Amino acid sequence: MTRTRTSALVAIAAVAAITLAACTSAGGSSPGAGGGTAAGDISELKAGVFLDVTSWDPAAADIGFDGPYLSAVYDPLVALDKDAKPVPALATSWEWSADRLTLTAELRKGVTFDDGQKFDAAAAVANLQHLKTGVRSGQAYLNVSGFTAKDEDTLEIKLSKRDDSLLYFMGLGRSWMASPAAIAANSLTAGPVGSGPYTFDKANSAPQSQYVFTKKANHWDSATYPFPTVKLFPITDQTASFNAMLSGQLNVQFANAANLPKAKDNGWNIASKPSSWVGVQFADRTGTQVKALGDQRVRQAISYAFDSAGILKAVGNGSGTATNQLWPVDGTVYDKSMDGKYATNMAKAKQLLADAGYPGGFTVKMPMSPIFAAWQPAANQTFGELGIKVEWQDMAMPDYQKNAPTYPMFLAVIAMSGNDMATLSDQVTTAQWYNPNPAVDAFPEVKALVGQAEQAEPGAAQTAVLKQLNAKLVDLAWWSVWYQADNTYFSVKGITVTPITGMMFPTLRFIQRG
Amino acid sequence: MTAVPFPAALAPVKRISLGRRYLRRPLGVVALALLLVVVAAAVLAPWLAPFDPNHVDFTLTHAEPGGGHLLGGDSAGRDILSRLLHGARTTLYGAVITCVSGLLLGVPAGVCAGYFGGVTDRLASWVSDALQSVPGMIVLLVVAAGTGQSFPVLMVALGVFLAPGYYRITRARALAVRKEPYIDAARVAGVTNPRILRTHMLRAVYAPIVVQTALTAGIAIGMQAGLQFLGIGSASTPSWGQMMNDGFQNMLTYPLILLWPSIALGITIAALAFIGSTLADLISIRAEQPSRRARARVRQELTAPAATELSNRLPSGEHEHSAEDCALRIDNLRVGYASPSGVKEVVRGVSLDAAPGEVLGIVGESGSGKTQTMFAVLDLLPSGGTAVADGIRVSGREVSGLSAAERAALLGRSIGYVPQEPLSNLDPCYTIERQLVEPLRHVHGLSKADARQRARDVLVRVGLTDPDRVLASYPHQISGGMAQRVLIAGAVAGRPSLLVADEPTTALDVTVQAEVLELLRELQQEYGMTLVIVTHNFGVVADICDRVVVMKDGRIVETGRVEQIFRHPADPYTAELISASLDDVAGRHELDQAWARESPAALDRSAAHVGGEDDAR
Amino acid sequence: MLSFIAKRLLSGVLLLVLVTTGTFFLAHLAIGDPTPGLLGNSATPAQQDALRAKIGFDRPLLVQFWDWISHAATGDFGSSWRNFQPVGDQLVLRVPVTLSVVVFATLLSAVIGVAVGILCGLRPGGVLDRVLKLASVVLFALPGFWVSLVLVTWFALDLRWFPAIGYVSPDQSVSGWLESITLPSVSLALGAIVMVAEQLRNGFLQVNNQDFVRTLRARGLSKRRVTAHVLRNASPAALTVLALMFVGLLGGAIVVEIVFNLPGIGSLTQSASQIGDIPVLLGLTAVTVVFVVLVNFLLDLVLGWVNPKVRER
Amino acid sequence: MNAANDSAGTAGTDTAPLLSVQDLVVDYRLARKVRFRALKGVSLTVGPGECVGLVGESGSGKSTLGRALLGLAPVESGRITFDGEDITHARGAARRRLANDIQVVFQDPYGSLDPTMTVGEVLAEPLEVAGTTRAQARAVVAEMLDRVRLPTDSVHRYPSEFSGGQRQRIAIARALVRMPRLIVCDEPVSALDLTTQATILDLFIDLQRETGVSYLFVSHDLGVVRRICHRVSVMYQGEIVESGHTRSVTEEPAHPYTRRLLLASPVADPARQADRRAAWLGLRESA
Repeated sequence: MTRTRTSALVAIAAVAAITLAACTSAGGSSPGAGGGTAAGDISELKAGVFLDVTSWDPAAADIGFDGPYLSAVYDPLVALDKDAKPVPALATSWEWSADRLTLTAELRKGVTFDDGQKFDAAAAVANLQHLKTGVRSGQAYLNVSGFTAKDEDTLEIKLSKRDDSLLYFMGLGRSWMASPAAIAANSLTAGPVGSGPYTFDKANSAPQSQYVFTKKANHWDSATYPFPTVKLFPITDQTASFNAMLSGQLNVQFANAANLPKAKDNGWNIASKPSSWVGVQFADRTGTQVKALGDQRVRQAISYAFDSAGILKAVGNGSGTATNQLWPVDGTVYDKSMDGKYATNMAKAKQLLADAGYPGGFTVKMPMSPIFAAWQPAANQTFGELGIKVEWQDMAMPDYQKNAPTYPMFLAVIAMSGNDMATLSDQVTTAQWYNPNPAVDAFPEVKALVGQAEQAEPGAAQTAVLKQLNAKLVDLAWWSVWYQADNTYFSVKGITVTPITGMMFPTLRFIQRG
Repeated sequence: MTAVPFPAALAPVKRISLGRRYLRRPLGVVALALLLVVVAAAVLAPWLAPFDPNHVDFTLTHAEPGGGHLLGGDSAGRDILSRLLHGARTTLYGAVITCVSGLLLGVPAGVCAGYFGGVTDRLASWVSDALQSVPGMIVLLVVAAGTGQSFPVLMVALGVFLAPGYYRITRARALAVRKEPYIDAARVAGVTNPRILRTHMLRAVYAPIVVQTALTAGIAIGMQAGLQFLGIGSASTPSWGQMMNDGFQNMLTYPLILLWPSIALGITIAALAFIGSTLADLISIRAEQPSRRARARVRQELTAPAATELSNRLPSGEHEHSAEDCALRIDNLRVGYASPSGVKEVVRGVSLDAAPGEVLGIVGESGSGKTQTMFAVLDLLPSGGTAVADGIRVSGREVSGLSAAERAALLGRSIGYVPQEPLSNLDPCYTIERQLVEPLRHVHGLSKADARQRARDVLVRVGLTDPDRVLASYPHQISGGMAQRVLIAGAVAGRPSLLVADEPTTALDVTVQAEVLELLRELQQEYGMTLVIVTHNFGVVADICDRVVVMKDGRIVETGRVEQIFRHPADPYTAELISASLDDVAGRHELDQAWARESPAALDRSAAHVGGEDDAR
Repeated sequence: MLSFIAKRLLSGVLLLVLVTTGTFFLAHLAIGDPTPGLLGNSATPAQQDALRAKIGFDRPLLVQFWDWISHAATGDFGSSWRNFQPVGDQLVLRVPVTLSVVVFATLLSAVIGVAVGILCGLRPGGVLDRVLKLASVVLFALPGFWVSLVLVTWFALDLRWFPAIGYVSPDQSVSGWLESITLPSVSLALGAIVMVAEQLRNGFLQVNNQDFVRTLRARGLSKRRVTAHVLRNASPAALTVLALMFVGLLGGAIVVEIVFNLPGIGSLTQSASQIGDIPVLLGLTAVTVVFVVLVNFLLDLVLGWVNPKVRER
Repeated sequence: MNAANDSAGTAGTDTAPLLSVQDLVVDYRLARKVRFRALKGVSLTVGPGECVGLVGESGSGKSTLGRALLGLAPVESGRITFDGEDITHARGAARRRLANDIQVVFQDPYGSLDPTMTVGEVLAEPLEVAGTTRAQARAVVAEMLDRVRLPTDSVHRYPSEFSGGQRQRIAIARALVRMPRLIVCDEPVSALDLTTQATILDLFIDLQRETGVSYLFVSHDLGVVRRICHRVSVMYQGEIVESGHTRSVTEEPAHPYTRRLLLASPVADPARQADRRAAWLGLRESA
């Protein structure tokens, strides 16, 4: 059940380190109200993306920052709307079977790929098979047993196991349709061959520096893409990116919230949305490595000890929402009333630790990498006050990812999902590098609720179960979440960005004039 | 002995006074003081720092300076001053590790390569070059990734990459010292190689290594900050690079956070650089130039001597001819150099003259000022030298008041110059042809073809049998005797009326010396030149000169016709000099005989005994 | 001459082989299993196995090494472990960027450094000379990214003379190319300029004290002509520094490439080392060493041309 | 006092020669395959207490011979015997043992003393490596300084504080501290002023009389050689062209090269020099 976007941790963590601060004006854009500096040239979109496109082959691409690049040249079968709900794209409609193991989709007619190949059900099957076998994309289709072209415009997807987040992942960036000929020729790494709204202007592009796209005259979804020209610039360094924004080389930017005051001075639009949770991950909830962590009271004590709001304000620069949950704070599962449960209380924390039989605390080893250095002082200090002595083990970033799961607990900045069932699988039930021992079986109440949620009718019923589960997990101190950090985007007057939780950088349909 | 006793580039270093001399440089003292402050801050950080550098106080996030936090708070809510102090520890610790590992690798390798030469040298140099070609950043990043960000390991790795700097400088120095006779002397004295390396070689490279260490430390600190800036290195200990990275992210909003560590880093590196450059000045890696003020002081002192020394300030020497008849006439010439202890006067009131067609010898021991007198005539004193004279006339024309350019215009036209060392006086980078033709074309305005023809003719005239080969040669391809002929050719090619020759035969073998003297005599007679020849050899004087000027300690002790000087030297010093030339003194046999007569007992001693036995055979 | 070239080439090839071999084993030793870094946060062991098989990481190290080196010998550096593009293709894109900046910086430091060096050498102790001495220390002390930032703020943000970021390739627009590499080159060159100037100035003074200069002047040659002689004799030190500079800049362009967001080999080095993309790292190493060898070879030729004595060794 | 020339290479003494060189060949490697034969089979002896001169122009191989004796030049073939022992290829410990018997004084008074060492350290070094105690060394150093007529307090000063002549005295003292039986003197006075030259030569003679040491005295100056040497060998292009008693060689040279050499050196007397020049010119014409 693991099929999340595979935005490399490098990216997330680097973003996290950089977006120590983000803006407070959570949720959506602040539409242009006049004033500030000139709106700049908005006849073309010039967006600063944090990372370069990983690959033009959708099967080898990442979701994190590849969205804007791929959405320019490929059409997806399924897209997402601003609430991360799947909406039609090349698939015009779809229907689940009663057992939710078969998905039947009608496909758009009259779409051709740039190389002249026709888009039809056969092409879709070829694409999906390619995606299922893809090293990175395959995760989205783990529960899919097969694809069939029912007729020229009808596609059938058979599942081996019910999967309520399949369409979400397809919409997130796992259903880009490429020319079947190019897939067969294995030539996509050299350059995209899709049916998307823009043509890749290879002549004017400089790979790894700037990508230029020109709008097609007659794309079926032309209205969604207002810019005649799109230029995407991969810029990892946030100061460089901000300089480019200041100098007018960009009009949309993946932003560092530390620059927020300047952005406001310039009268730019500012958009932000929760993107990752920050806190302590307990890899050893059952106490096999460190017995203490198997005790609910110890985990609760840690949650009580941390001044989440303080860390968010100081380290996170207030860019996010202090909470102890990891379903997005703007979603339906999130329960604001529960946020008070672990209000900072060191006395209580110490009491809980003593009750659990550790009045003098204990010693634990934790990994540390420069990326997480920003949180380390606060963490070290809090653990110290609580009586837990941490021995930090310094390591480089890739090693952190490799080794962190072998430690009983570690500091984590982990990307979130915009889909509630995806959150369940990614964060709770399946083994991930950041969640090496889900240990759901060791907690019968959790296991029961998970089962219920996976069986429940999508919609209100499922949400209700998830809410219960959420409450249970918070009570168990499954994690010690400090806050949900926002991703922030600056855009000049006249351009608005709608961020999507789950996408590090939204696809082009979420960047509009206005 | 060479004739220039003045601040040449390689004055021997007095180790004992290096520190004291350093303290006389204000800039160096300030830099050293700053570095000491940084070191003290680092050492005393735990006591000096007002707060725990890692203590987080959320109210302190991005705080302005004030309220007990002198420099404010960083973006994580920690006291910047405390972090700065503790960061100095990290920074210096890293620099020390880097320098030590660079030293340990580079210096022994450099010393051995320079001392043993051959395969050792080739191998070590290849490794050093290879190290310099390795993309260090890639390796450092890989090492950083692989060693779990271990700071000491990273700094050692950095030291490895900086080791070639040490290697190059020690090898060059060791190579130079290896050729010094004192190393051979030590080997002959039975000193083992390890001991020679340990004592003589290490002592010789000591000073440049100190300079190199100051620079390396600066580079190491900069690179260290750069690596930390890129996010490499331990997160749990405060460091300036990290602080700068933090500041960099918040640069536009909270510029102070970037400012503090930048200042600390900048001051530390600048202090090291200034210490290095001051030390380099002191051991003459960088030749210091006398300032304009110092030169003015010399001039003033030369023209207006202190009253107490007036007796010593009268001109010495005499004029033989009337001023108008002279090819060269010097009136009360003084030459001085600025030195730390005041003005050093090397020519103290010299007057002399030479008639057209006359050969004048200026003779004296080293340090007598004879060469300086000639340089003053040519207006080509070494830098820092200042000449003052009541008058200098060349071909009857007063030139001492002329501008530098007008004086320079005399050279090559009215005055020719033959130097002492033949090989060091030819430009090693150009062919002989180029060096002979260039003045003919650009000073005498000959066409290219004419100039070449004239150069060839002159070479034939100075006795070179294969002029075309010589013209095509580079200086290192011809012998010393040939080079001296080339130089004479160059001096007379412009047909000057006055030829100044500075010890023209000293560096030559006696057989060649005789040839060159013969050549000079012939040319002088053929062209009717006035020849002024500077020498310490009375044999040369006797051979070629009409008149002689004897100099001692910057003054003329005697002037006269050659015959008169040799027969009846008026000054005892002249007599001493003449008698010191071993022409007519007793040989060893006479000496031993005399000694045996004086102390017959000595005959039993082995030394005389051997001599005697030889005689007996 | 031919044997000289052959010898240098042989030594260069040996160096190339040794350094890349060293980097290969160092990187493998240091990075270990690269799949977690490459695949990101949610790969299953099966997917990791798949990737390991795809990149051939499941084979013994020596087999991998032989595979790499035998392919590299034919100019095939394999494919990136991250995006499976041929490393050669990436290098072809990246190298010109870094090379543009570094060569331009080297040219700048050569031209300006030589000019300043000569002026200082002609008037030692003069105003310019003292400024140079101070500047050499100050620029030495300034962190590289600091200089870059100041340049960006002045010339890109305030004056808008140059772009703040990015690289324009010369076949798109030559003027755009020049504009895009000016600021990065200048920030790299500043330190190099003073180094070259300082070296030349010191060499100049040293040569100026040599006997043959006096002799040249005694022949009546003009100051300009004598200076030409001095310069030629003093140039080897400056040229050597320039070559070293080039090598240093080639490896040290990372910070500048980050600040100006240039898609050069420096930023590639950083990202590849972070995710453990060993083929890319090896390709980068090889290409850097090749350039270093070439530059040193060129330096030897030039030094031989400048000073004939060197030629005969 | 008869001028009986002994043939080159055989000592004319009843006692065995202290040093004997037979058919010595030395090659220098200039480049990979280019060799330069600096000595082409040279033979020579030095008796105890004797001073043998080696005179020639630069490149004649005279210094190379001295260096070969000291183990500083590569011997291709031939034999060097010291006190009956073959030392041609003595290396390492054997060579270091020889330091007791053979010492050297070089030409350059500036380069031959380590500028970073005090005079005391310079003089004590050969003793220290021989295992002498510090106190003994101090006594010997003081005695040697006295012998070369330098003040005892010189030990604390650096070579740079001394004049050329004084430094040469220090170098001589260093050669003497181990009480060697032979000192190779490589142009020891040619870098000195004339007046200093004379006093240093006298010092050499006095020291020889006092200690009985032998000298192999390398020089380009026939005047110097005449002053100090009992016998002399004239070298030309790697070969000895003439050997004999100093007096006979300098007054009745047999070999034309020796004659040329003699006449080429100018004498400090205008009238006599004019005659010599005429003679030299005649020799040149006839050549």
